[in-house]
Amino acid sequence: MFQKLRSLVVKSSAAHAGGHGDEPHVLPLSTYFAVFGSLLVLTVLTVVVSVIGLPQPASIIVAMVVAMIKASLVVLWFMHLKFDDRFYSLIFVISLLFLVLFFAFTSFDLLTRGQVNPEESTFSQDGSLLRHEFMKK
Amino acid sequence: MESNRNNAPQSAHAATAGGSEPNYINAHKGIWSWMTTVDHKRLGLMYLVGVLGFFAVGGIFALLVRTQLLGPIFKGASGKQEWLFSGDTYNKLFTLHGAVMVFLVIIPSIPASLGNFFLPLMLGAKDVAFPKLNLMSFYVYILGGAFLLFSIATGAIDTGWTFYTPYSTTTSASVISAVTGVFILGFSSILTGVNFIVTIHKMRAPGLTWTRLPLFVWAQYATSLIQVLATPVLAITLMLLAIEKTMGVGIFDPKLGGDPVLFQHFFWFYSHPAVYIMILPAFGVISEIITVNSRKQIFGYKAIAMSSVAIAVIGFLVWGHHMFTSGQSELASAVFSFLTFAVAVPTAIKVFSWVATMYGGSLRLNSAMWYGLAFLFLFTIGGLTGLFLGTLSVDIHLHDTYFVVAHFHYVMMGGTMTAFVGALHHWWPKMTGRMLNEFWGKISCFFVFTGFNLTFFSQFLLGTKGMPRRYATYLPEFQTWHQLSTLGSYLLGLGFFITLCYMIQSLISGAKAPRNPWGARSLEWETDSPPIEHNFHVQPVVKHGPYEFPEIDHSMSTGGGH
Amino acid sequence: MNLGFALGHMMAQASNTASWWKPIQASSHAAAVDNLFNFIMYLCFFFFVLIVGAMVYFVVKYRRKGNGPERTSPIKGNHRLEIVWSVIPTILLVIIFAWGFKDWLAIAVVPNNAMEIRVTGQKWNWTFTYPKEGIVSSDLVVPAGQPVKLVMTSSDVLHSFYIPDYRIKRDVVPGRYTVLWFEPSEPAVHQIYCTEYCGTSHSQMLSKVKVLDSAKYEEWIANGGEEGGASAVPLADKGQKLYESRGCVACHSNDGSQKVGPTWKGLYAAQRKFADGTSAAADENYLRQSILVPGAQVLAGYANVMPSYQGQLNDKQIESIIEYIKTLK
Amino acid sequence: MTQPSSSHASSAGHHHPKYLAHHFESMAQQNASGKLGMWLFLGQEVLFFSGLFLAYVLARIIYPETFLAAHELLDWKLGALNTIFLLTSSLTMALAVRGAQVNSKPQMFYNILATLVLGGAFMVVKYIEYSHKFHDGLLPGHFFDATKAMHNGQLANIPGAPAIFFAIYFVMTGTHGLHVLIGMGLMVWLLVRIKRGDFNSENHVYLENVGLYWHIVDLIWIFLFPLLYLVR
Repeated sequence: MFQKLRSLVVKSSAAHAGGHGDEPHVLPLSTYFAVFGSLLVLTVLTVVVSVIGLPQPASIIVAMVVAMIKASLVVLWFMHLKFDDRFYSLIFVISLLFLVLFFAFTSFDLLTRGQVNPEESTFSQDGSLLRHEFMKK
Repeated sequence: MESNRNNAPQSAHAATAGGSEPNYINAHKGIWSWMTTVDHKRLGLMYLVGVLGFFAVGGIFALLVRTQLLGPIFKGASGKQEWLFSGDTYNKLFTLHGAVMVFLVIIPSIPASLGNFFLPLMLGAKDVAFPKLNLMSFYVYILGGAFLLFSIATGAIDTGWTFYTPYSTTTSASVISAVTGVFILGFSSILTGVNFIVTIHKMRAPGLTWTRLPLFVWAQYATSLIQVLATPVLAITLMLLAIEKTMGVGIFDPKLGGDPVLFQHFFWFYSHPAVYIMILPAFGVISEIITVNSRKQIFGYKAIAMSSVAIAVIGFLVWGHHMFTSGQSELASAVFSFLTFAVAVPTAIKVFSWVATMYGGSLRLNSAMWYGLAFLFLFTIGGLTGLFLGTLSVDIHLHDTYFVVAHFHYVMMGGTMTAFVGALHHWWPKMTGRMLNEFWGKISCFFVFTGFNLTFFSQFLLGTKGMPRRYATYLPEFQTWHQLSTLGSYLLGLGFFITLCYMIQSLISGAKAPRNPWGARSLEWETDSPPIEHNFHVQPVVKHGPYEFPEIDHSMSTGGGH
Repeated sequence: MNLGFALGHMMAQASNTASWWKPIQASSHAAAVDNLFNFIMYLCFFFFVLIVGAMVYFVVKYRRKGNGPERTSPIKGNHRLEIVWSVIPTILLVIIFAWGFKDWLAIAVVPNNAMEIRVTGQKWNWTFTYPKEGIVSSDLVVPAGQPVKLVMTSSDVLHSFYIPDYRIKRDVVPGRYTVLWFEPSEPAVHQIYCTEYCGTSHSQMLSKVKVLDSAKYEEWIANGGEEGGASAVPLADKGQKLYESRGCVACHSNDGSQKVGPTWKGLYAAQRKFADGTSAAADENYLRQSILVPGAQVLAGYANVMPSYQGQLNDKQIESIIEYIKTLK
Repeated sequence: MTQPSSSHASSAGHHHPKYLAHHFESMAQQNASGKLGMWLFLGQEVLFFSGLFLAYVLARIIYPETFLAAHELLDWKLGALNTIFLLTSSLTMALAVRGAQVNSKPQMFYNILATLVLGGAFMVVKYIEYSHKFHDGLLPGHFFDATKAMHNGQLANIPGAPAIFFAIYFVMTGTHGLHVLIGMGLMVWLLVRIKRGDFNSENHVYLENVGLYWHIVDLIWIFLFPLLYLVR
């Protein structure tokens, strides 16, 4: 891990000490418009999919996959991450990783409650909320 | 450049070089020059004053809390037997002690004061990467502190520093200003973290490679990573809490359909990594103090450096160990317990490496080293008692008792604050240009060490006996240990008071400090004491590791491995 | 207070006496938890002595003596040693984890033959409801040798239910249930604490587990939650006990002093002015309604903050509280 | 910054560019520092919003039926319009940075102006949406007014906890809107500095950083739009 991190860091530093860093990487205009076009198409796609109304788990998965593709387009081209210092990508990926862990562990708790003692579950056997019992009080 | 001082003899008797060039303190005059300074050294000093001021405030709260606990009862049911404070007052006192100490003292203590002062110096840079941002984060810190003090003035908070819902959403309105204060303080922390990471990446002197960085810098780097990536979650959590309180949103309030255990996830996702924000800089300090005063190479540089980063990363995955009894799912608890033990390994590696560093050394037992040794003793206890609390079954008994209180004070106070005071002794000559009184330094260290153990070891016993925390009153069977603990806290307070006295004495009449009193090798010792405004007369160039002492004969045969 | 002295007394009586730093072992869980506790403790002793011992030894042996030229060792590290001190702790930590996990499962999984008692935490008292028997009690009364399952919830903020003698603890969360179980070994009295901070009287949110032998327990049930011979106790005395144990005391004084709620001194038959402008005499019906539906008639000058005691006090208990109020002239 | 000391020695007599701060050695170092700082800040932004997104996820796990019903009260057409505004503004922002790279002052100026206008358009649409919600009583927490919503011909009875849905809607879009407003403020500042001729191909890290910030704001909306408006 040390070697890997170090090589990444050294590479990033070297890139900037060398001549490459201060010369901006100018993309052709056509690239920007192509990315923009794709973003619009994907927006239309996500709306269409929603209006058609896919079944429950599929619809959210499609919506999220489309959103992730859109986000990647913005990050890689509009934000130049594809062409910039690799260390920026590392920062961005680490922040996303921690976000995923935050989501995963917390929802894991919520979803696995009551497996030892059913009374502790957030949901009752028929899927309705145990919570409603309390809310009526 | 070849005339740099790398090979010059490190003489403790060298006269202060630099001659007529003014130092950072007297380069500009007047209060306005301090208020608008972007000099990292002045900002570090201002943070130091702020942190020490708030430390005194938090310490007074702590002594009041301990004084209350001399006796078991305040106003009993009969209303006759009285003690110092009512339950409400006591609850406010321990809350303020916790909130002030955590958010205003320990988190900014080493990074914001000593980090700001020494990080650029250690890197051979003229300043941090973003000096104006640095000034801004100082004012953000002051503003956050002001909000917290404002909440004290308007009735104070009684939620505990953890702000657990639904108690915090139903109690007094001062919670909102306190939460706003902590929210603002978070941004001070984030901005400092961003500044440090960029400074470490981009501002290193020629030749200062990653493996030549002092370990204090590595520790700061790991700390800054957590500050940047965890603190925003605290901000959003407190924002949701404030909105919940003002508008009755209901995400955390079961009466409105929310789940209070979720608040704990949000809170600890920040606050567990935050304990590493608190302890990692102390690790860095100890690496410096022990190595410099052992007069030899540190044992396992890479292992220590990498374990800081490992702790920072794994530290993000263990927050659920604060919630074993909270109603969290059993599976989640099991996973969190396992990961908690994983974080113990890099910590153990550090402790072993520090002890091994002393092997075959030539130990200089100055007061900084005394504090360093005190740290090793106290942190070892603090770390080992963490094993009880990470263990699922044993934690059920110990959770939310005085055992937990003792454990985190051993780590946070015996660890971080001891290292912080040790660091002050180590770097005081550089910061102020004056030496501290070594004799009184050791006296104060003795009082702090004895008082600390008396205060908090008693609390381990209270905890195993079943004394719950945050109790304004208690059953008489606990009284002996509580009284011992209170006695210890007074000794502890006395120790710090002595420190304050000889620090003031040093500022007034302390001996002039040479450039490098400890014969250390990192770059901050290559400039004047106190440093000149732009840090170095000539840009330093680094050709050696941080712990290579050229005047030392490294030929002692110890039979150990190479 | 006298609670504590009683506890100390009980502890002295128990066969398994409390040590100066540990509570007695009074449940099936206690011994297992203590065994692992001791294992970790001995391990900690070992490592503490190793680390601090080495530190002290090095300080003595390698401290700088005299002013001659300094000689130190050139050691920078030792991979074999570093691997050893990474791997051995890792193995030990995995053992501790696995052991703790095993014991903890035993604490988490409730046996099928456990009797169920419902627990409600409320600022600042505990209520124990026996659903089958229809008994509501402020003490947890259980038969010895019988597994007991507690299904707990809170009616306001977080609380935590803790019995040190049993080594069990679980947060009591509003809006959901949490579960805890134990098997008391023999007749005794044990202390219950609230360990999740809950405000003003958090430290007085205490109660007791009374473990009875099965005959006495049956008698207790048969008496509707009163201990044997209780009928001889005057109602007003019983009311005073409830006043102290069920949290009334937190908000209502009995000596005329000002608290969150109105004092009970001279309350009975007094003329009351309400927030809505009406007024009435504080008779039995009024007092009963104030306990069960506190918001119905709020006294002028006071906030509507009292929780309802519907389902937490039975008729007999309400009657005794009213009798107690009558005595406060 | 690990260049050998020789390069440093040669830079001693080097000219000091106008916008180079005293503590940096070169524009390359200064620009790279600025950008690294910004990326760290963006990492911070990601985790800042993660709390809100997680609140959404958890509430949706607990109340799936509420989310399915309540989102019908949001107008997806307005959401889609706003998506297009923000995507276009992202394009103009990227083109402004490109303008700086090729040293074209008009390209910088007009693209930033366009971005500012599109951001303004986004806020106007947001204002229209918010005022409808206020009028219909679809407000967070205590302010949620079910009867008012019924009278306005909205869904009569949303199951579960509709107040939580609208709380999350307002907190998420509100926090996002606040970021848009901050971005617009930054763009006014950029316009002034572009007019003054401060930015060129060598010195435009401020422009680039505001751009990065703006794209992150866009990125967050890319997720907010399907999650809030298109739930199925």
